[in-house]
Amino acid sequence: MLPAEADVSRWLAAAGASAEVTTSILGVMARIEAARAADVLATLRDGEGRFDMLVDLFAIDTGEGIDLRYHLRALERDEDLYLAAYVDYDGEAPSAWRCYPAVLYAEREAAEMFGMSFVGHPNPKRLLTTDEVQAPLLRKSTPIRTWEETRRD
Amino acid sequence: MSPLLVIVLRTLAGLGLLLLNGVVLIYMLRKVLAHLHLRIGPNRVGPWGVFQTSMDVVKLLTKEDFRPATADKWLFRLAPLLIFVPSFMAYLVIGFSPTWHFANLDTGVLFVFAVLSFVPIGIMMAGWASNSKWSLIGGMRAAGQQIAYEVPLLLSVLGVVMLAGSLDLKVIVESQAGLWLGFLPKWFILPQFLGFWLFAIAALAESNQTPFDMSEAESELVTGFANEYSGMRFGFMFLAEFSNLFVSCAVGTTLFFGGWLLPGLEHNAVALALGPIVFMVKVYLGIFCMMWIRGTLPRIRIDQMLSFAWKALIPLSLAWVVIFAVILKAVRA
Amino acid sequence: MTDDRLRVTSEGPIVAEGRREPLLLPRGLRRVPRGVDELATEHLIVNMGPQHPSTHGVLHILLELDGETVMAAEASLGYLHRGIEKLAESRRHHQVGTLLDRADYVSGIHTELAYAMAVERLMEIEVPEKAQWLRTLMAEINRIASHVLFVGTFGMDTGSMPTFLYTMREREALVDILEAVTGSRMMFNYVRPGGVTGDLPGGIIEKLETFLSTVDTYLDEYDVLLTDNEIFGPRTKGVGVIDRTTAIAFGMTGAPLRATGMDWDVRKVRPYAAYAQLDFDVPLGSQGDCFDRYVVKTAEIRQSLEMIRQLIAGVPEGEYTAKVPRVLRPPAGEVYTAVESPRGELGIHLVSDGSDLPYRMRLRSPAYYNLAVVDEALAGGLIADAVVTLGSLDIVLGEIDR
Amino acid sequence: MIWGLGFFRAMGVTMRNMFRPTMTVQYPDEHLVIPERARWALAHKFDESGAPKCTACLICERECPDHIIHMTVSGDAASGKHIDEYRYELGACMMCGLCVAACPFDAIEMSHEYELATPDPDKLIRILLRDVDAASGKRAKEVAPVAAREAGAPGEPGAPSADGRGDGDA
Repeated sequence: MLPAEADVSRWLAAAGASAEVTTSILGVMARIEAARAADVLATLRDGEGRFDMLVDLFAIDTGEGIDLRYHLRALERDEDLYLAAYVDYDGEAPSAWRCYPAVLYAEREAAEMFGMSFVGHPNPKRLLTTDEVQAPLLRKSTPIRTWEETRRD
Repeated sequence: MSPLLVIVLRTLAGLGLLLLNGVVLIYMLRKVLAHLHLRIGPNRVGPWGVFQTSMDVVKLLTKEDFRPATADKWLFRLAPLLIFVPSFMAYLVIGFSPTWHFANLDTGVLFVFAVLSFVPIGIMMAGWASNSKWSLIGGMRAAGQQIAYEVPLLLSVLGVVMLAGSLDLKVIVESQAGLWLGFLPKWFILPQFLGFWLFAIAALAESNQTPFDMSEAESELVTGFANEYSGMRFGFMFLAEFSNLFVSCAVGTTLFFGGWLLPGLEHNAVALALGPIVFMVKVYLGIFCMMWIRGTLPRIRIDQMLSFAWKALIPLSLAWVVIFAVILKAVRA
Repeated sequence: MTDDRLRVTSEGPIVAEGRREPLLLPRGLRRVPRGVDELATEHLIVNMGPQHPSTHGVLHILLELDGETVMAAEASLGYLHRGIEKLAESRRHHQVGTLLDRADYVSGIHTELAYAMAVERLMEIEVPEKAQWLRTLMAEINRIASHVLFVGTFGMDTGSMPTFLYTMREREALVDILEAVTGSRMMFNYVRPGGVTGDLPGGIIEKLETFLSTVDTYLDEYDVLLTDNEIFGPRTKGVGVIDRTTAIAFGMTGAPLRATGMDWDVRKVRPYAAYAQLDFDVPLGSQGDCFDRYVVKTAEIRQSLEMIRQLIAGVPEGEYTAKVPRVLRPPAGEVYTAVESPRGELGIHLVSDGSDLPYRMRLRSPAYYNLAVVDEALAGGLIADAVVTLGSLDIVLGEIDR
Repeated sequence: MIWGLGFFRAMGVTMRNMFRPTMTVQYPDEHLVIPERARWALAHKFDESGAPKCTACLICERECPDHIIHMTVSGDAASGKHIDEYRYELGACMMCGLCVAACPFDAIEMSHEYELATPDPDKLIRILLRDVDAASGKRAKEVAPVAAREAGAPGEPGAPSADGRGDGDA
């Protein structure tokens, strides 16, 4: 079910990306720099790894910056691989729609919800919110009426 | 009484019959569809919901008759009339019994179909005038559909006209009296079996019924050409649709099922009295079948329907007319 | 997939050869250059939705029409966006279930189950066998209720009214059973980390048996009404074809992927709850058109009925929930658990920082990725095809907009 | 099968359904039977003497995800609490039942009252208890002492999982 770490680092080396591969309860995750994300994904898909399906792309706000998660899957071998890429706030990452069209919506949503942008995305409009919404919603800095605030309002 | 008064009274009676028919048919449709679909249908307004449709008519009368600002003023008002009046004129030719008819033209069949061909013009006008994209698409579809199905409709009737030898509805019905081989009624459906099926399919398409209800396909165009209409203008169009239904079934019974004739009794006082009732029962059975089809079948796509008409129905009806003429000649000789 | 079939928008035509310039908002009507011989025809830009009878929810699709044929389509979403992922970050782990019912409101049990499994994997909670049995039974009942709703609305999209009303009869029976067990017809709040909130009350097995005895005849009737119908066939066969490479490229899962012949069902590939002990097969299609998606879903209903019969046969004993601390505080870490919801693979990617509130919860929603292909699938067909293709993808907007 | 037969078989199905009983429940005249576990509006439980079983411990107020229960309580645990007002925003309640699961004294329940539609919005805010003495603190359900929370975490949300059984061994 899990790809061997050695294979993963070999495939990533083939893509010329320096990556530290870790295995956790989630599975095998490789941390790469965001700038190289598009080419790494291309080689992982077309290369020997044959991760032909991108299950999900989303972002996590880690307090200092935005952590992208690419969840790839090789359908024949039923193996999952996670790529993590760090982008700072209002930063940008290369769009990967050429090799995984599935990211078309996911990138627009991640850009809109976390205040970043994807270079080369063909249709970089907002996906879920309208223009009146200025603050990037899913950032930890954007407040929500937390449980504590409502305890005694 | 002066002939002018007679004419006026007959037209008013025709209008009254049309409105009554419309009310009864709408109620019947809602009840039939309901019970076909395990539902109950209107049952609150009056006993078994009988006054539901008349209350609907009152509602339509009192509702605001709204016209969108960007709509084409005159065409918007003219369209419902151009849809309603032809189906009302077609009423006047139908013969309910040997003596009961509003006007008996010796070219009855031709008159009905000529008048009914105004309806697609009205629908296209409604679609265009309401200046909304969906209505325009609905109007265009209706035009394409009704023109495509006008031809097989007329061709399928030719067979009957050949058998009866005249276009007059009264003569057609009378020539269906009597029995073949002792028990078979001389209705034209027996010799004209294929002609009847062609007529049925074409009539379904003419009156915009499922599976041909392309112009007001609920799941695509909401109500198609009648999108922007409200109040009594919409009421006229709705009523016209149902009177078209009645007219096509009435013409179908006169041509194929021997109008007001019962196989058993001919030409005596009872037949004259029972005539209209027998006729109405036959027509309402035909209408029930159309509603039954409406509650069952899915909808054909517009291009499939047009290719079905031009590639299948018209060649078939042409061939049938020719073959039947040859057979008739041989039999008659 | 890097052939130029999929060069999208601003750098060139969207997809198929027939496509000209892409559809970008806002845009005026484009005129075809008035060549000497060419008629000056304009493309009609039409809004299908968000208030439209066949968009299955608040979905707004911009269609660029040339006459009746759809040249370009673009979905604009967000009408049902409630910020479920943001809300989840201020809720305790056992309260997140109430949010997730409202994401995919037609199959709430699957979403709750995915989240509960995520927390259980993080905290290594061992769920008792009776709880797994209950979860599987409720998930399959919920799946049939959702598939039956699909059959009804898909029939309605092609114009056949009766199927919709007959399927309501099935759905009503199933939803009553769900209400009796969980307490609510659609917003179940039934599956919690550690197990479920209640055992089967009395009489449920009998109710299920009466339902199972009559449902097969009704399913055969739907086949007569739709599958073998001479009008339904041409309306759906060869319409909205999505081949395997496109489906995989767009991350589609569930019936649209299995309709292309790809054997991928999370219940088989990564069994969870009690699916390992059940034997059922995964129906597959071949062309990946609307008809195959419909046939795959109706076959799945029959498989689910088979599973329920096997489940009812052997009712295990035991507790319906594990001993779970009142305040769940999973250790820091990340986990992804996937469930086969009626629309496809529904996954919860849970990031926990050790506190009792989830740090980040990502709902991988199948309909979100099944819908992304709409720009490709609708191009080239007629409006009637667009409606049927959209219906065949069986999307639920609550899950797409979150 | 020959081409045209599908139509007639389909019409046969709809005709068969014409003779089957209708499934409509005519609502104002007939009522659906509500299953025992159905959750609708919130309601208090009263003991034999008519006093509410609620001990004003505010756990349900903290447990509700949408914060729609607001209680104003006077007096303190020693001299017996007095509930001035138990305000319940019915309009905002999603009937999830988390408060009932969390209540350690089994004082509230999700009633079967489902005809809640009212034209005027004021009826959507219900005062379930007004000016009543809270019950004394004896526990209807044996619940382990709430695990002490580290500093900085808000209050102590007593949220037993299913039906209050939980022994706090986080």
